Amino acid sequence: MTAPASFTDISIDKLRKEGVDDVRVMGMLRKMLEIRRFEEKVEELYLVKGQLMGPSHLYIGQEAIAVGILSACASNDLVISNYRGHGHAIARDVPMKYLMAELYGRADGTCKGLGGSMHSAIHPAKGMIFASAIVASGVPIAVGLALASKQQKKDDVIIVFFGDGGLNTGAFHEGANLAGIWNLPVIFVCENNQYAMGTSTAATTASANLVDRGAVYDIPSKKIDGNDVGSVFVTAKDALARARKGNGPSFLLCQTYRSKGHGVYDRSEYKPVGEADGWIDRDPIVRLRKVIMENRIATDGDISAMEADIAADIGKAVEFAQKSPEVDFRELSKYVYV
Amino acid sequence: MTAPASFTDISIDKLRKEGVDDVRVMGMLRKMLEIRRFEEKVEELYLVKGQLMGPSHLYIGQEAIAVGILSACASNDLVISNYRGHGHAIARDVPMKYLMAELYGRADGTCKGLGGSMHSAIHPAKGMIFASAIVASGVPIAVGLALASKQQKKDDVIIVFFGDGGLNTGAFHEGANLAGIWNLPVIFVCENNQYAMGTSTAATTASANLVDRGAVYDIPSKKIDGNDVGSVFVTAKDALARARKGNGPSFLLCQTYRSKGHGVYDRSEYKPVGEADGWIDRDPIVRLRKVIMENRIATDGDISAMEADIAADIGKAVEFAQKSPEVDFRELSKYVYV
Amino acid sequence: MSTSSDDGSGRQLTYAEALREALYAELKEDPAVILMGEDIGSYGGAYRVTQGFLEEFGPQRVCDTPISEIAIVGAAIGAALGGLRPVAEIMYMDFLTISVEQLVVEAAKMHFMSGGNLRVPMVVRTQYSLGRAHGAQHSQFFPSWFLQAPGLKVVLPSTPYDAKGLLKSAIKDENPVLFIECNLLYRSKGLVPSEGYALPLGKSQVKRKGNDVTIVAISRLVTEALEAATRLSSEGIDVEVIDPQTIQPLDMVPIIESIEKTGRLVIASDDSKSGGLGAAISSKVMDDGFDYLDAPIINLASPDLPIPFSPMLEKAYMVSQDNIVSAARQLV
Amino acid sequence: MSTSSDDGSGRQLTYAEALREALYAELKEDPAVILMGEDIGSYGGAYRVTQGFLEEFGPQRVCDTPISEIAIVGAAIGAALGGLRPVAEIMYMDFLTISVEQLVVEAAKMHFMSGGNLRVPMVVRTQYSLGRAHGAQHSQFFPSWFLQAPGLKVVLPSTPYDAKGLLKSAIKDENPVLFIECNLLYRSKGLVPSEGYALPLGKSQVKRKGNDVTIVAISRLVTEALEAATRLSSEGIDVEVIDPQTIQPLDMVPIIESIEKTGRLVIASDDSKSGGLGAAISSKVMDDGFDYLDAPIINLASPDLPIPFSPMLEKAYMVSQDNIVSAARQLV
Ligand SMILES: Cc1ncc(C[n+]2csc(CCOP(=O)(O)OP(=O)(O)O)c2C)c(N)n1
Ligand SMILES: Cc1ncc(C[n+]2csc(CCOP(=O)(O)OP(=O)(O)O)c2C)c(N)n1
Ligand SMILES: [Mg+2]
Ligand SMILES: [Mg+2]
Repeated sequence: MTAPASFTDISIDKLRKEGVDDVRVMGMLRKMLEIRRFEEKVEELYLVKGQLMGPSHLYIGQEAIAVGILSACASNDLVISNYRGHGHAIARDVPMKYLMAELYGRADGTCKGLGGSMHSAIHPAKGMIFASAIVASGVPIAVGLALASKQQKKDDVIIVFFGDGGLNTGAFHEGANLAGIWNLPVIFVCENNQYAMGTSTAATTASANLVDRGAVYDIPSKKIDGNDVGSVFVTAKDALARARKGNGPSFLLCQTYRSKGHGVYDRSEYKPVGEADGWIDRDPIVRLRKVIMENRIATDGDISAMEADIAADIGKAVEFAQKSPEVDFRELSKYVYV
Repeated sequence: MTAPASFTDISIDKLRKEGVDDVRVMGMLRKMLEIRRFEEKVEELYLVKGQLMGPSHLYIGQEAIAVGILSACASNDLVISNYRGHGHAIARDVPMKYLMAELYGRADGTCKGLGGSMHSAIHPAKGMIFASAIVASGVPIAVGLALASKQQKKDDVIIVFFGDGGLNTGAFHEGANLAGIWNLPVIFVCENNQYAMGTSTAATTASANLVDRGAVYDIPSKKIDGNDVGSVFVTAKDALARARKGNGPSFLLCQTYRSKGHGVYDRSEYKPVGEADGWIDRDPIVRLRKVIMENRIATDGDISAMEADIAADIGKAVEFAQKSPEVDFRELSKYVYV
Repeated sequence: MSTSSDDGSGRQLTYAEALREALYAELKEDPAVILMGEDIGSYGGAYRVTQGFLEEFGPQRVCDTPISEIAIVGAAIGAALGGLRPVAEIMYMDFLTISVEQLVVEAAKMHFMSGGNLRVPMVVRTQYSLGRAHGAQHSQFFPSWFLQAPGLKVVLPSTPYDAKGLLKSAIKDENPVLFIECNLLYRSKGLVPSEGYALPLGKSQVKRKGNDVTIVAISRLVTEALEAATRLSSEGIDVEVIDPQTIQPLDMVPIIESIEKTGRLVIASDDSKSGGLGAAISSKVMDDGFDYLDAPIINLASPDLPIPFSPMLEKAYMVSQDNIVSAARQLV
Repeated sequence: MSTSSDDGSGRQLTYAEALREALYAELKEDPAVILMGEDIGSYGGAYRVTQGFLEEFGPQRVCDTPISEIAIVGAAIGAALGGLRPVAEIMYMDFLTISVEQLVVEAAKMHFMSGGNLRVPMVVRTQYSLGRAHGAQHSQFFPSWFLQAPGLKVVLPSTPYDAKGLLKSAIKDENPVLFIECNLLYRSKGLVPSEGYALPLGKSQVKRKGNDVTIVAISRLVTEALEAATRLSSEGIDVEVIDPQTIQPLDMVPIIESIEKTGRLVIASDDSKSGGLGAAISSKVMDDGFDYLDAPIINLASPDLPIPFSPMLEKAYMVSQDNIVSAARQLV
């Protein structure tokens, strides 16, 4: 599978039609940059500084999906994330210091250091309900959340993020079918970053057309350019509106590219030479920044100031994390049962 | 879901075009009658005589599927059956006495009485490789068999039978996807008898069109009248030829009706009144018999003689089973490991 | 609240009816309670425990599901996270092997691995069918698996009275609870008060007092142990029978106290002997009660074989009342 | 054939390399052997055990699969029934919970429930990652589950030498074999002869002779036990270390013989204490060696908690060499 035809631009017009003003566009850029810089820092803390341990999966290259979808959500909407969840959490305003503390395994982490990177996106206070480290196991859980929303006549729509590899799991199939028959308010966001670990999607997923993997359950399904925050945002708005009206689930196949390795230690030796280059100018941040400049929404200087601000925030997050204590081992038994 | 439009006839012409002569047509009738009478006897042995115990799932009403598919197979083709397997086994020439002995739990049973009705269709000598009591668990197993056939450059095609309810399992999804990407010689035979236990297919299966459940994996998929042995046979022939040529899997959605309860004790109280009546003249045996008479392939007398013969065979099978010993409990540990 | 005495009315219900009564009461009392599972609606439940519920509570509360064991447990987790109190039914314990990732890797660990942020108040009801000629794939009983899943509570009611009281508590509990019923017990009868009562989870119950031998019995075998005790008392052997009821968390106190008195222990459970509940309990006695033991613990369990279909062989396979009687005799 | 002596060459391999060598030899020797699993091909295996195999043996023998754990094990069963000798890889033992129905309810019972008609010569390789900060869902170790699945063999190699010899035997075995590796051992080194050799399944191995205390250790903890023994010997405590290697079928003979001599037993395993391997083995000692025991068995295992991510907490969670030393001291 190759990159979407020839996007180098993003759908700023669509955003404006949706009433997204320049301030909000800059807000999206900020979130995307926060994610990018956070992940770069994480990579450094693993590979250069050797301060972090255990598996960690970066969101670099996929920022437009989390930011596009979650900017379109209402604050009561609920999110099921996964092991590649830092980006989802930041997009949802989970303070970076809590995320970083979790990566350090500290008591101030989102999971008090008991979860780690793969579960760091759990933060119910911001509607980040759960993040599993098991591929697609969040799908049926999201469907159950949607059942609860519908049954209690709440207005919440549930967003569940999973990868292209997740499409081949029994959990996805059973969950999507249930959402289909029960017509539940859940949006399946498949982040197709072209790889499941070292295996390309095409080699493992038998469908002429991947959107059929949603459509087969009678779920309205759409393939979108996941590196275009505008497209993602407006498509999500639509799906959210449908769900809120009681018209059931949607399946959004978001085409993107995992610029880095699968996990922080993976050097992607299996990627065909040159493949990544084809995605450089499709990078979601590069594209958004370009449009912002072209439309004179901000100057280079504005963005540099933003970058400096973000860098400072991340620096503080790291400091916060490093200073945070660990939970006492003898306290652990308190967390087994409520 | 309702019965196929208005079939009261079966595709005898198609059969003839395939070179199926009258003797073979009568052979199909015989198999279908053997299944029907065998199952009626089983029902009697449970409900009237009280000689049999444990779950048992009758094949009454679905005979044209097993007979149509398996008559089209070569003798080296391999079958994965399930807990509703008596019909598959009989269609594949497993002697009824061994099946009956299995139902009685005796040493001469297909599984020496260790399996019971739900596994009675296991009889490798006739290519009946396995029968699981777990819905759709046979699907990935069949796919593995097909992998072995392809890998060893054998000519065997694998047939796997499962119900409409099986479509909603993770096992089906993962297995079908694998067959799709690996282009394996396996035929997925979905026996859509309108019910999974007491639940109607439509209530649990989110697909506008059930054949999409095969098509989504890029598997050529066809919906057929499963009560028309002619249609089933010719469609199977096609699928077998494709598989043998290396052109991969097929998915056959066979529409039929479970005339009896889910298991032998189930009185189907959940079925809408009158529903079953709509299927009476679509009964696969009624239809085949009618065509045979109309085409003067056999007389009433011929068929009565055949019935008498079958009744005698079944009588002997019961006698055989009743006389068969049990495996000694102390021998059981021999069967745990090879 | 938790004594198992006659309520005066002497009302007898079957185990299945007692379960139904608990579910019914919870559905009535708490709108957050919903049921989900295969054929629990119009079919009335494979063993009629939910008969009539669909008509009374409607499909929003009594949800017939597809044959999707992963999704049944997964959706129950999600529903619990979303504020409901789902009771999911897995028709046979054997099928729980399909959903065990959701139950063990997700539900059981959620509270812990979220640092206490999440709670998952849900019940998974299931049953084991040993003794009904259901064969190797529809008779399995493997409760000890779930001892390896801290975070999950595991309940095994042995009487109609307990079934009702424990199911009510399980539904009200804030943790995921696996509630394992026994098919052979569904038609057994016992006293069940009509009023609501809850029995605490995590308390072993002394079902019979005695001084010579302690028998810890699980599920179906509690009744067999009690009947064995009656037989043994006529021989002058005074048996104490303990039913743990909840095997996780497991209340060892009454068991250790009993062994301190009797010095002799028989454990009787329907799972396979190697790595089963008997082994688990025996090893806890090793930790806390070794010095009280006057003889080796006898661990009665199913043999390490898949379950044979043949009704005769299955009978030979199962732990019997006679086995319990012999074991107790052997110890004194 | 089965002695673990130096072959003279003194060739050292890592545990991962030893496994790779066994797989490589079997692929070369028997065209029926195929591998299947996630990322075993172009990625080379999550832990590099199958590196280079795709290039050498091609995609017909080294099959990269989708993320479909049910189908991986299911297809391995079918391939075995069809005449191949599949070696399926489940990347983390945690994910085995997804395929456990296929492994336990199908593969393990097939020979039995078909009355001996079927045989399923297949291996499922997996590994547990405790000790690598992988968190609650990527570190689990629950081998005792499979004791409840008679029909399945279960192997747990503790050294590079054993890894090679046992994997060869597992692949040649006519039964389904679950082969559980240990992530923390992949880089550990040991003597591995370059020629082929097979170690028998179902034989416990005395790794060190001693007279005072018996330690039965599993997987990673065998090395810890041996090092503990060295430390203890300087205190005059003479420890015997036994590695069961295969926990099903479990060869209790050397263990009972050892206890007869020492009267004291420590069991060390990484699974959770309740219902774990320690409990299972302890209960078998209760059956056959109770009278030899001079003190209660000490069962060292992980606590009954989900596994915490924090590397410091995880370290505190794990059984250590010090724990083994203290336990042995406590017994004498
Ligand atoms: C059920 C399961 N199988 C395997 C893994 C190991 N694993 C973790 S992520 C991953 C690849 C997932 O790919 P995809 O779904 O495309 O998501 P991505 O990582 O690309 O975001 C694999 C195989 C797992 N965590 N869970
Ligand atoms: C995984 C699993 N879930 C539930 C069951 C219980 N059960 C046995 S058959 C059946 C209905 C199956 O329906 P379908 O697939 O349509 O096949 P049919 O029985 O109609 O032939 C159910 C729910 C089972 N055996 N396996
Ligand atoms: Mg991906
Ligand atoms: Mg059906």
